[in-house]
Amino acid sequence: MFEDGSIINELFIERLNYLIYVVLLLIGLHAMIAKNNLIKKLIGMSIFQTAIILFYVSVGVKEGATIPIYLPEHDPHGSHASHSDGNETEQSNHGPVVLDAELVKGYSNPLPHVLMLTAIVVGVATLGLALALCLRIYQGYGTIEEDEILAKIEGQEMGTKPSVVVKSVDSSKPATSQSAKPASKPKGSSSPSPKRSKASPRTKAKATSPTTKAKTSGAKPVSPKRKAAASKSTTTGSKKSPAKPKTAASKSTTKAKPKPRAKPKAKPTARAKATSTAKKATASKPKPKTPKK
Amino acid sequence: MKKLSLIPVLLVGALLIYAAEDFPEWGSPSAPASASPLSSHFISNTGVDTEVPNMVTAVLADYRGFDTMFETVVVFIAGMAVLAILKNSSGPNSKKKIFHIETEPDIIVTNTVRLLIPVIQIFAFYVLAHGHVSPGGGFQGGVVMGASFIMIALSWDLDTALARFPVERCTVVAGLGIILYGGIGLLSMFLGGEFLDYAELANIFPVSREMARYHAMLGVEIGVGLTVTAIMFSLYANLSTEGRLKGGL
Amino acid sequence: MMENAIAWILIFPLFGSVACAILGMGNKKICYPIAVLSMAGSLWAGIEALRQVIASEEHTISYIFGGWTLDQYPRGVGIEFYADILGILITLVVLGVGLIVAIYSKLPVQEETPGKEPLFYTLFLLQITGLAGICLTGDAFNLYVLIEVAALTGYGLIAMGSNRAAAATFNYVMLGTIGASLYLLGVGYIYIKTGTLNMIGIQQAIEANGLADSATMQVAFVLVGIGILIKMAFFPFHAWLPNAYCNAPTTTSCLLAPLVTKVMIYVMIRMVLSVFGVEFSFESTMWVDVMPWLVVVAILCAAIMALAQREIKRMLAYLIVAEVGYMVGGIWIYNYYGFIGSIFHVISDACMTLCLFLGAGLILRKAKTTKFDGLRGLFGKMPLTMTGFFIGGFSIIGLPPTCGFFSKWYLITGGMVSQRWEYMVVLMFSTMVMVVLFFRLIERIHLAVTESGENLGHGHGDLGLNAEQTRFDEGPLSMLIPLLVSATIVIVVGIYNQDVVSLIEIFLSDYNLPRGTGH
Amino acid sequence: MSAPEVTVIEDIRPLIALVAPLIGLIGIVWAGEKRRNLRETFTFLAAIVQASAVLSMVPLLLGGGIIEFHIWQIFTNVPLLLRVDGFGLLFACVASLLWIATTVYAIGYMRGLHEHAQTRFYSFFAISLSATMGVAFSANLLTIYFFYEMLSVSTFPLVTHMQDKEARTGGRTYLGYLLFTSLCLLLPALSWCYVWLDGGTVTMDFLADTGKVGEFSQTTQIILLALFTFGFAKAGLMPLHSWLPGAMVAPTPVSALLHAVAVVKVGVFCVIRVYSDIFGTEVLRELDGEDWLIGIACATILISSLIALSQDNLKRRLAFSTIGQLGYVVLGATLATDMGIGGSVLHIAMHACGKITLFFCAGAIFVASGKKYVSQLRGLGRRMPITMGAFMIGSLSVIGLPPLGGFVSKWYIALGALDRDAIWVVGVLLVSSLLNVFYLLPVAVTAFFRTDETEENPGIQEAPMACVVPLALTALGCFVLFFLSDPLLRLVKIIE
Repeated sequence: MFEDGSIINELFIERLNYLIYVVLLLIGLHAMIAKNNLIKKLIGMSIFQTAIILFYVSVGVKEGATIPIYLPEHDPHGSHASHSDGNETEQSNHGPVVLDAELVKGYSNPLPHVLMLTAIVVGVATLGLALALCLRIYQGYGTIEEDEILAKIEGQEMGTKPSVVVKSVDSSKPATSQSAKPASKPKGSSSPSPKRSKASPRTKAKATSPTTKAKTSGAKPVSPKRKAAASKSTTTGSKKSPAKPKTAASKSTTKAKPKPRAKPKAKPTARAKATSTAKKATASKPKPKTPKK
Repeated sequence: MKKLSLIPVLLVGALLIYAAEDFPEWGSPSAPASASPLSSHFISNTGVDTEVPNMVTAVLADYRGFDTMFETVVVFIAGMAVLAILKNSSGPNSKKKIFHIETEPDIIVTNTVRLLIPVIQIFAFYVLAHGHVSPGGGFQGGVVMGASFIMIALSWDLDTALARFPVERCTVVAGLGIILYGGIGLLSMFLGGEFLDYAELANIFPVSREMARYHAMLGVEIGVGLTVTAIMFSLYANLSTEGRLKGGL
Repeated sequence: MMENAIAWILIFPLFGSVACAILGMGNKKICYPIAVLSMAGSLWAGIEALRQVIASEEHTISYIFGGWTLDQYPRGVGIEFYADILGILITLVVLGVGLIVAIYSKLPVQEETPGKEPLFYTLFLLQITGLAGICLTGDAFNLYVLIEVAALTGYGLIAMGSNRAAAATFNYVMLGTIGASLYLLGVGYIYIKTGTLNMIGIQQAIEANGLADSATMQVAFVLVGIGILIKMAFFPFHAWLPNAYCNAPTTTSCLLAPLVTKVMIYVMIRMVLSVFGVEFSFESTMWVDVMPWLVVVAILCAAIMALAQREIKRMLAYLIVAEVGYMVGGIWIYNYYGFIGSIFHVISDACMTLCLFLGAGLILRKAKTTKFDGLRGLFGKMPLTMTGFFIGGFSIIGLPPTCGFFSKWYLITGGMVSQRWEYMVVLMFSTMVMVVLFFRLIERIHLAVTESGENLGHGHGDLGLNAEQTRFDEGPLSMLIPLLVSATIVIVVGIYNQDVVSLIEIFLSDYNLPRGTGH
Repeated sequence: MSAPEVTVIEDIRPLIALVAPLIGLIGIVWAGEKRRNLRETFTFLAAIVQASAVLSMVPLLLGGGIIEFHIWQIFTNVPLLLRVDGFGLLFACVASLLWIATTVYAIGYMRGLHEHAQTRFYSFFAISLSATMGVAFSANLLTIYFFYEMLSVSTFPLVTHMQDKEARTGGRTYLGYLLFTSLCLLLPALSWCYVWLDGGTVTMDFLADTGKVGEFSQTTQIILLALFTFGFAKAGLMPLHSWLPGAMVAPTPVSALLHAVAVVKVGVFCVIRVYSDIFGTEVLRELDGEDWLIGIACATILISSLIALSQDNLKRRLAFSTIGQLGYVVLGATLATDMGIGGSVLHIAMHACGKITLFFCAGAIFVASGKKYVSQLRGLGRRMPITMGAFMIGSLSVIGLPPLGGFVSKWYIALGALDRDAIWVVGVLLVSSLLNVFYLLPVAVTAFFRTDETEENPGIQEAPMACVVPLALTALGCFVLFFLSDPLLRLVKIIE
């Protein structure tokens, strides 16, 4: 079945790269579209770009050719030319020469490599920027699961004006921010407004304390793991880590209490859900039991 | 959602496979990409035009130097954008999230790194400077150099690294890198050529036009290296601390 | 120095941005003048370049970086800037909008992104650099790099807004990366067949090697097309645009909304005409039959979605999507007038979108909201602002003598010539939708009646509509003057459209497009 | 009626007539609400300048010349061109003269009712007058389209002047009808002509391109004819008429000038332009499918008259009567005979004069007594004799009895019908005149001859002088026009 000309032969034997890059590209594309976790989306993005790079590099392949760096006998400065035969030396004596077609066949095409150097750099830049966005989103919404983010945005949509307004308002003058917020309140239920105030960092500056406390303690549980991974001295690290939530909780009002209890047993996504529900709870009624269910 | 997303994905796949049939022979020297006057010119004339043995470097820094300048700009943009996104985004309560590490950094790690760092940095310079005759160049050297600073941050902590290379200085260095690159282009423009026409530098330096390109490429690569080094480190510093640049690793 | 005018167009903002980044750390105040000055310098260089292009005999300037001139080296060895009249016109639009927005940006940037002015202006200027470069470059891969420059700066500028903006930006990053990567892949397909990256070289190769019916080139055409369509927020791929533009800082939306999509339209025109060539794009592919219908769907959906909005910026965002449909349609109905229409619409739409978003920014600043219901009686408070805003609105509707009328006129004429009735009908429909949208706004601002219909003003609008009770409360001059200038531009471009169109006709005369007149 | 062999004079006076209101506008806005006298002086000055500029062109026209002024080039081969021929000048004279009267009237009316936002009122009034002049002096279709749209938009704030709920509904119907028709019917028709006549080189000029449409196939011509006729919805032809009653929420001066003179007359003006100068009478007569237009016009006349009978609100009744009268004008044009077109041209002037009188009276009654409904007018005749007398005269003129202006125009339209051997049209004219009698005369009759037993309106006397004088003048005008009809016809070159 591998006779010449059959598509199997075409794709699997002679042009394997062209098949592999397509597969990689599809994997990446599917991850970018379908995955729910932003980080997984980014991983998909990297695979996607890598596939394209593979394609370009495959274009650069040339049978019987070496890397596009002059062999010693073609070195423009002829430093190595003395070791080779005389014909070369006399060429190298009067400077570099234009290689003839035969010698050109000996080197592979430099252009694709250059292009891919550029593409790689662009990919790195995009990735770094996207990671920063993920951090920012996590700060704002306490999760990097797309559906949860959308849910929270929905929650803010009702009964609030776009957060751009909030920002421009209380960055311009706080006095008007006081006047502007109640204007938006009555439309929606009471619950969205504290969550809204979590939405934009600059509102947080002026917003009521319970929300900020809840948010910090919501992001808190990351801390001990990260520190354990960081410094080998886990004893002191783990000794201090429960201490910190206590201080935060003690400084905070009773509403911030549920979080330390919700923390230890929850996995990341579960924890995010717990915190979010807990915030709803704190907004509506200070009953600490809700996050458990 | 997942099911739906398969449809466009598979469509794209079918499209690409369909095209893959029509591609020229695998790796044949007569394929348009390899046989085009462009690539043959790069291969045959690089030595004559620029006297640089490494064609990739020549194409990167000279033939397509304009691309590479914007490539550097892209790196610069990434650094600036990350700063813009993360700068004081975590609000006033951010101090609550800084973890003070009481214990000393591990002695074995730090001492090993003490030994390694100089070697790494020397190697970075080598990669940068030797890019003309061997694989390497500004980006690679810059990344290695940036990695050395990241290594400091990993083995001690970020504050130690930032004490040696503050983020403000990162911005300055990155900007200087671009200014160096563009400045060489500008200078060669003032000397009567087009933008980035390094050959014109022969008017003020005692070298042939080809060697002028040769040396200008080195300068350009240095500019790239500066930018990449600074941005790599500032990216790490910002991302690892959510832009607070305090505490953490 | 003047022979390098094209290079100066990019050099000014590039160095200006670096200067902002470095000097701005010392003194934040210095960024604003740097930005304005470098934009002014760049605009001056652009005008100079336009003069040169018109003066040159074949109306194009080919500027090759690195001195790899065509007389000694094969084409495509160096990177070529290929400035024909179209490219230089769009460049001027980019630079002009950039200058106006730069002047406008003084207060919004200070208020909305305090402490980040240096970063903002750095990204701002680099955005202009990227967009202007896109309009000028003659190298397919360099185009990709510049697209990414523009895209990354755009991400940064948008994400400086609220958390909401960050979330929106993430989608933008995803879609934008897919688009750019597909374009890159398409360029790779072109390269594998033609062996060159230079646009003119590609077209020569297509004609010389008869690649019109090669599967690879067809797929390359599709990939490049999809990539560009995603970038220009054509209807099925528009998802990133509304959220991004609504939650971005004011200045950002003022800069991106007029430019990004339009520049991508330009890229499509460039690809269709200069890279693949008219024969390839329209004769040897079936897209000329398919695209108009996609355009019809796109315009319909965008217009209907715009109707559903209750908030100015979001409504404008969907209007942009609809306008993109106009321009793509103008290209794909494939005739002379259609191309004139879409090219002129690129220019005029940039002007009027700028006008509208500047106005929206001022409204937002005064009324503290862009929800429709918050706007009652604003006309009495800020008549100049509202006048400017409505001039932009009339232009979107297409009322003479604003420039919107003329571009729409040419588009309709194009649809008439190639007898694309469905395109004309949908143009009419969306025109009516825009009438509804904007006069709904005018009612809000002019009448004393709430949405529910109860009568606040008792027929004698005590809503600041009486001069007796009016306390004029216009925005600051640094924001008001740019708005009025852009409104004037909208009208002036309309009045002197003949001069612009004659330039476009010079450009189109190189391509044999069907004129299809007669009976 | 556009004779090719005429001496063309380059003259700026049309532009002056066009720009005078805009300059006045600056003064108006600058004077503002604080200095109302100054403001109204500016309005008055603008009206005077405009009228004098227009009138000063009459001798040139009677001398057989045509005035042109080139503003700027819109498209290749399509200039924005002002040209004054007899027809346009006649319309311009009517509009500008009546503007003066209206200005005086408006001062009395607005002040009498202490209306709000008078500055806005006068400003947009000026703009719409400038647009009207533009339409009157346009030399080709695109120019006319520009000013047509300008008029639609600039009258919106006037229609919704009251800013309340019914103002909103009225404004919505107003703009909805006008912009929909102009953007969705007119624009395609224009671009159709632009593209398919001589490959885009046609200028759509009223002089040069008359009859070029004949190149099209019959069906195409029919379609174009329909697009144009209904595209100019300001003409209020029957299916697209209901914006006009809706627009009656506007203050009376607006209804008077705009919806009895400027706006609606601009509509029929455009229709006549298209019929006589784009199609040309010959082409139109050969157009076999063109009779149904006559039918529609007649239907409009009769149906609107019937509706008017049932209206009790005085202004609405007048509005429907206006629709009917516009029907006459369109009818005269569709007859496509010189007599008919001449008649409709005359009818523009005659009906304008008569109808504005009626509106003035209605407004005066409202100012003096606050009464809006016909049934409330009992016995008002004794208390406000001048007003009601003027109303009587105006009604008779609209009905079309000699020696009043309305008679002449109807007479010529009837002659045009006879030229077409369309006897039934004459019948329609007679019936409709009868209907006019039924819905107009009762108003005056109730006012004079019905004493209100319940003495419900004590102490009502004449409206303020500023209201009464203009309506007396316009009533006088109805007589004068009857005797001026010959020079008018000579002006529009129906009879040499």
